Amino acid sequence: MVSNRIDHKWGMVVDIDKCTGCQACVIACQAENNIPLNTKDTFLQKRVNEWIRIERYWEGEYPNVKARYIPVLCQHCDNAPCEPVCPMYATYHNDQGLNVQVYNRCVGTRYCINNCPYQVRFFNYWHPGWPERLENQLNPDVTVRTRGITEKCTFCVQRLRRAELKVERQSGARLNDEALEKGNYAPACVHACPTSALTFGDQHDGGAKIRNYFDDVNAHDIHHEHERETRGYRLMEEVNTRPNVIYLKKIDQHPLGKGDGHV
Amino acid sequence: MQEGRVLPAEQVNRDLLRSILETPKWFWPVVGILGLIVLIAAILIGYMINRGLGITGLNRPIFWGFFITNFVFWIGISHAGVMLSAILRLAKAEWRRPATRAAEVLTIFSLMTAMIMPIIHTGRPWRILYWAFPYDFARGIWPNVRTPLIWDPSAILTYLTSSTLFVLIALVPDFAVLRDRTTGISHRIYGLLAMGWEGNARQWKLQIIAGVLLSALILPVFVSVHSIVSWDFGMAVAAKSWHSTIFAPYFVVGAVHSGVSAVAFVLILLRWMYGWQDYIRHEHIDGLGRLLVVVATGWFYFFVMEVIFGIYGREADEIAVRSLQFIQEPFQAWTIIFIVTTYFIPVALWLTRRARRNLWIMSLACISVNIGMWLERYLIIVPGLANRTAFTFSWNSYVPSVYEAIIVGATFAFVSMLLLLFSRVFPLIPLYDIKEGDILKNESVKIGRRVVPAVFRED
Amino acid sequence: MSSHSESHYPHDMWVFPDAQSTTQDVANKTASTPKILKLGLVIAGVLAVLGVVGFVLRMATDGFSDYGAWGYYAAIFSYIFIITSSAPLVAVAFRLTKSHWRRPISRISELFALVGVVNVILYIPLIYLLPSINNPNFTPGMHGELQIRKTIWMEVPVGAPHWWDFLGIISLAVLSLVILWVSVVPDLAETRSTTNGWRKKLYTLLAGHWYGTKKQWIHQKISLALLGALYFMMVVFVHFLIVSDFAMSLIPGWKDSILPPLYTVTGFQSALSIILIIAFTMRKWGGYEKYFGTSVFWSASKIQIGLTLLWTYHLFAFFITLWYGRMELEQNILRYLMFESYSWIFWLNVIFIFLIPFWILVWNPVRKTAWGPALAGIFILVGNLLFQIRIFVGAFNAGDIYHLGLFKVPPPVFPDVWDIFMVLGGIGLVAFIYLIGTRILPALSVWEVKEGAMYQKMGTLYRGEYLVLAKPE
Amino acid sequence: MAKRPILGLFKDANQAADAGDALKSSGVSDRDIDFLTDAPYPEGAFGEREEKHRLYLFPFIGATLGLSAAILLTSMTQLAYPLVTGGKPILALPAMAVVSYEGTMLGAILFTCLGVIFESRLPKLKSGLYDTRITEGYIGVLASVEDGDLDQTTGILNQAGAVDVKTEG
Repeated sequence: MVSNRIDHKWGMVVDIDKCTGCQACVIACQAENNIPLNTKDTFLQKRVNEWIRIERYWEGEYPNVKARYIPVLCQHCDNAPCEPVCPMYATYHNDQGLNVQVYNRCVGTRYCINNCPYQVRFFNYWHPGWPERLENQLNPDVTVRTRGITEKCTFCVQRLRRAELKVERQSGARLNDEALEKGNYAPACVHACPTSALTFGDQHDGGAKIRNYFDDVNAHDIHHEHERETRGYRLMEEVNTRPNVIYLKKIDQHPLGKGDGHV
Repeated sequence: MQEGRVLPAEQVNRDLLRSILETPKWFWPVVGILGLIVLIAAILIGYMINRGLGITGLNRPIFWGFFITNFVFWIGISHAGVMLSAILRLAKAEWRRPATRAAEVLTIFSLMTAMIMPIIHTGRPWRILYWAFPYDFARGIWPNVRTPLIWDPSAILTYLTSSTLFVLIALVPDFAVLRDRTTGISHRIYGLLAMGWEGNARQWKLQIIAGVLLSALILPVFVSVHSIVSWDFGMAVAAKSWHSTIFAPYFVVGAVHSGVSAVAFVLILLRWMYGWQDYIRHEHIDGLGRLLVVVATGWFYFFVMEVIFGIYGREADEIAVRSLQFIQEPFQAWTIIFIVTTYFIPVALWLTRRARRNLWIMSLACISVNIGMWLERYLIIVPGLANRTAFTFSWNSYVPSVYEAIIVGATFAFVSMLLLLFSRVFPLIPLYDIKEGDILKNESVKIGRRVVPAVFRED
Repeated sequence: MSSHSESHYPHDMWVFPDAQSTTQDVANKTASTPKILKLGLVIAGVLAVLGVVGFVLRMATDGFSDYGAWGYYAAIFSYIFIITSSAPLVAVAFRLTKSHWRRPISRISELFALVGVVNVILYIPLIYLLPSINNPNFTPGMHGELQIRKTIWMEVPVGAPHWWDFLGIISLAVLSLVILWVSVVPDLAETRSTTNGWRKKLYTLLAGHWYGTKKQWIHQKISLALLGALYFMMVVFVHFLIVSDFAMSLIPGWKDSILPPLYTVTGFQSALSIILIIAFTMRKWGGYEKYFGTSVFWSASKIQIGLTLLWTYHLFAFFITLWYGRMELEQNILRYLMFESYSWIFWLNVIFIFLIPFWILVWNPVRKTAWGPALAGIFILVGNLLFQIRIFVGAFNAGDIYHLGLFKVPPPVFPDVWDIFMVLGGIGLVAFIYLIGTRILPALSVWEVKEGAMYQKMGTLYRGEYLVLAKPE
Repeated sequence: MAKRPILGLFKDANQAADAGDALKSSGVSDRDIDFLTDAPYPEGAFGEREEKHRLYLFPFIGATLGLSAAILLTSMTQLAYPLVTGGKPILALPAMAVVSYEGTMLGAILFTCLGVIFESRLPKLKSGLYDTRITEGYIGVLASVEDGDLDQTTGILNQAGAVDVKTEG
């Protein structure tokens, strides 16, 4: 099985310029991955569980304020600080560049969560439950995580696996952007994004849309001060975690100057 | 520093075995109360395992709270034992004699208590076997050697095993004494434990060598244990102010500080409970006090280093943690209490001979040190996690739930109960060590009119 | 000694010098200059001259503008400073713990106070070398450049770090001299009448007031204790200043809170080593064998092995933390100081300062000899020199110090002939001054040895004969 | 002729030492005399024989075994389960160093304890001639002599001031 497997290195590009903060990706993710409902209680207990979340920042002083949105999901770092500290190998780096979480092994030391600079790992404090009428909407391809373990964004690995089976095993074609698009194989958030601010692809695929962003960012390390051709950058590059998620700077048509601004 | 008179062996036996051969009135009631507290805590733990960690006050981003703080604290206490008995044995300090075993036993029990903490604080404690022990069942899973959470069990179990053996080896001659003083079933048990010890020259020689050799071997272990515990935090890059190179020695010295104070307190308690005035004398507590002044100052040096180099980097988020610790509510108040109770109050007291020889003041000072050291761990762990990172998503603070508070409180009852029960079956003061001291003591050096007490030294 | 004890211990384990003869004997030894010592003086003097030559030529070729060329100078300064400033601690510390074995060697360690002046002299050029904290050519909006480089002087008080460190070093020198004086007075007072010539004048000048009254003794004891405690803290603090200003803050982005303790431990280690080496020489060739029992070396080597382990422990704590964090600058610092640029020096450093001494001292029979600890000491001193070179030469050549971090690994810098001259010269200068010092002041603390003789004797218990130790309160 | 044990109890250490000397001079060999005490008297306090032991070997053996075991365990587990974590090498030596260190120390200590028990000839299965008063500060002089010499030895012990002389427990 593994023998004739085409090797991928999955990656995502997030264009902040296109993000409107509509939270469609969050909802899609919740639905796709059987994430327990974030009820009022969980918010009050400060134990919200959002594999992808919209960070919102206010720029300027009221009334001259602008909202800024950044979708944050697991960055699938190549140097992931969360991986080596797990005593159980419950999280490790697989050969497709994914930072995978093996629920079965996790005992819930929460060390990985403490050690994640991006705050994208989540702990199940309670046993997950859904109202009776929602039981049937659970996604059969995704485990329902029990309490006491850590979980996080998987780049919807279940879709990728299905894609590999359908495309690569059956028709033998390489799993490229079109295939992902056509078969609805990309992560749920990517498909849900109305402004298509999220782009998903294979870094090893020469024709992938995301390819040149990655090439650019990989070529230009933060510390060596030459300009980058694209708007691409990584979150917290100084920590040197080398994420597989790239962000594109916002281009502000109307910078927030003194006095003016949209109220 | 050899005061006190030389006692005949019968009296030493009588006094020091009193805790075993006869039961004081208060004994069972006290043990009962402590046991009740422990039972309540056990029930709560069961409830927590049943319902899940949701019942604690933990949240995002404070995923480690009271339990881990308590874990580090008890590990710290456990460092008293070997610190005292090993270093003082190696230094051949005469005043160590009554202190050693109590210290070692405190080590063992506080280690056991400490080990409970990380286990119950995991999400799925019933799977803990997967974590600590290297084994390969069908699924080919091995523990990940790269994590401090594997270094921890290896170090702690090593430490527990070695200090237990340390105590047992030293207990053999005293078992023989008990064997000769008891009858019936207990006679048989003690006889079994004494392994037919008869106290001939060879046995004694090896007993003495074993004491020194094992001390020398356990010291490096004891240093490594708390260093590794500190690396649970030091290895984490995400939580600013944890990733500091000085953590290992800083934690170790802190542990010795709190541990030695704890031992001093326990000794005072024993003296009071069993009337061991002739054995735990003021000079011993005094010696501990002097030692503590040095340890405390060393600890303060490391503390200052840690803070200075925290600011040294001038990285925004590390500065933020420091301001969280030292300036912002609620932590800054705790920080002030912590610094004062850990260093300034006790050291100021220990500097005067009169205070060192006043048992009340000494016990107060020691308690204050341990309050401070508990706070220290809390103030390292929680602000480090509560630090407001770039992501507003996880800007939270932490308030422990009542369950956590009770369980943490009960650990103290647990340790005291274990100590009491131990003192019921084993002598808490090594008889032969006291007797040896008395033998070596009967010589003095006369200088002019002054007679200076002296000891024979084999080296 | 009893029949069995002899088989256990060398016959010269404990010596009980005769209090009467000691004073005169030591006075004679101080006055006379044996041939071997003359030889030593000559060699040391020649080396010192070489050092001056090296210094002058280095100044001529590079001047003070570029501090990079002076790495080896900084290294040798730190080497001398750390040893000479830590050496008096051996006397101080074990006087506080009331250890009897320290008595013969305490003066050896105190005499290093005389060398303190060398530190002061050697430091002066560094004042001009150490680049200022404020970035001189800083222009706002410059990428990755700091206006104020990282340093422990956060708010940058006036004259920091240059003059404050200078102050620290001067105060150390003065304080140690005071300790030496307080401790040496009784010995001088005893011989001030019997000697003649300039010694008589000097001794009378220094110890004229001393008549050994009870009061004076009590005062001396108390002041020694207080000064000692003060000196201890001062030393640790000044070590912290020196190593952080001349090493850490010169490597951009290097934040390492364990370096000061590591530096201090290295100091203690080498101080003990050099004292044991000197004690060995005095015992072997100086005719002091009836004052040094091998018990001195035995007890000292126990401390030594502890310090050796401590050094390695600190080093590992530093290494593992940086290795675990994947930040680029951390990895680069490891590569620079340990595994790439200075890898050879690093490994030799570890071998000399840890592996060899440890495996020498781990054997109890070797610890009971005089040569064992001394030999280990020699290795430790070499290892310490390598340590200083690795850290300070590395720091002085780490590139743009106003940069955010060390993002490329600089190459190592090897010494040229002037550097070697300066290194040897520094050592020679120290040796020269120290040897002169042993001519002026007694190299054995007579009053302490006499006091010790009162409290130690051999005593019989039943059939065996053992050492009897008395510890006065 | 078989040797028989004989135990003399003394109140005073000096008398016990005298008894030892007397026995020696009466031709009882050094190996057959032993002094039972309730506390470690300094070596040679009774002029007893020199005890040889090899305890110092044990820690070294234990350390070597522990070290090799730990290295095997750590390296093998990592190689047997080669998962990349955090871009660290599969065979992470610094991490192994920590665990191996603990293993070394554990081995050394375990073997030392075994060594102590072994070298002090414990556990002593068949208890020899003994008296409980020994743990009350009395000093027992235990000698094993020819059957015929029992009475003579008893005499020597009594002469030296024995409180009590036992020939069978």
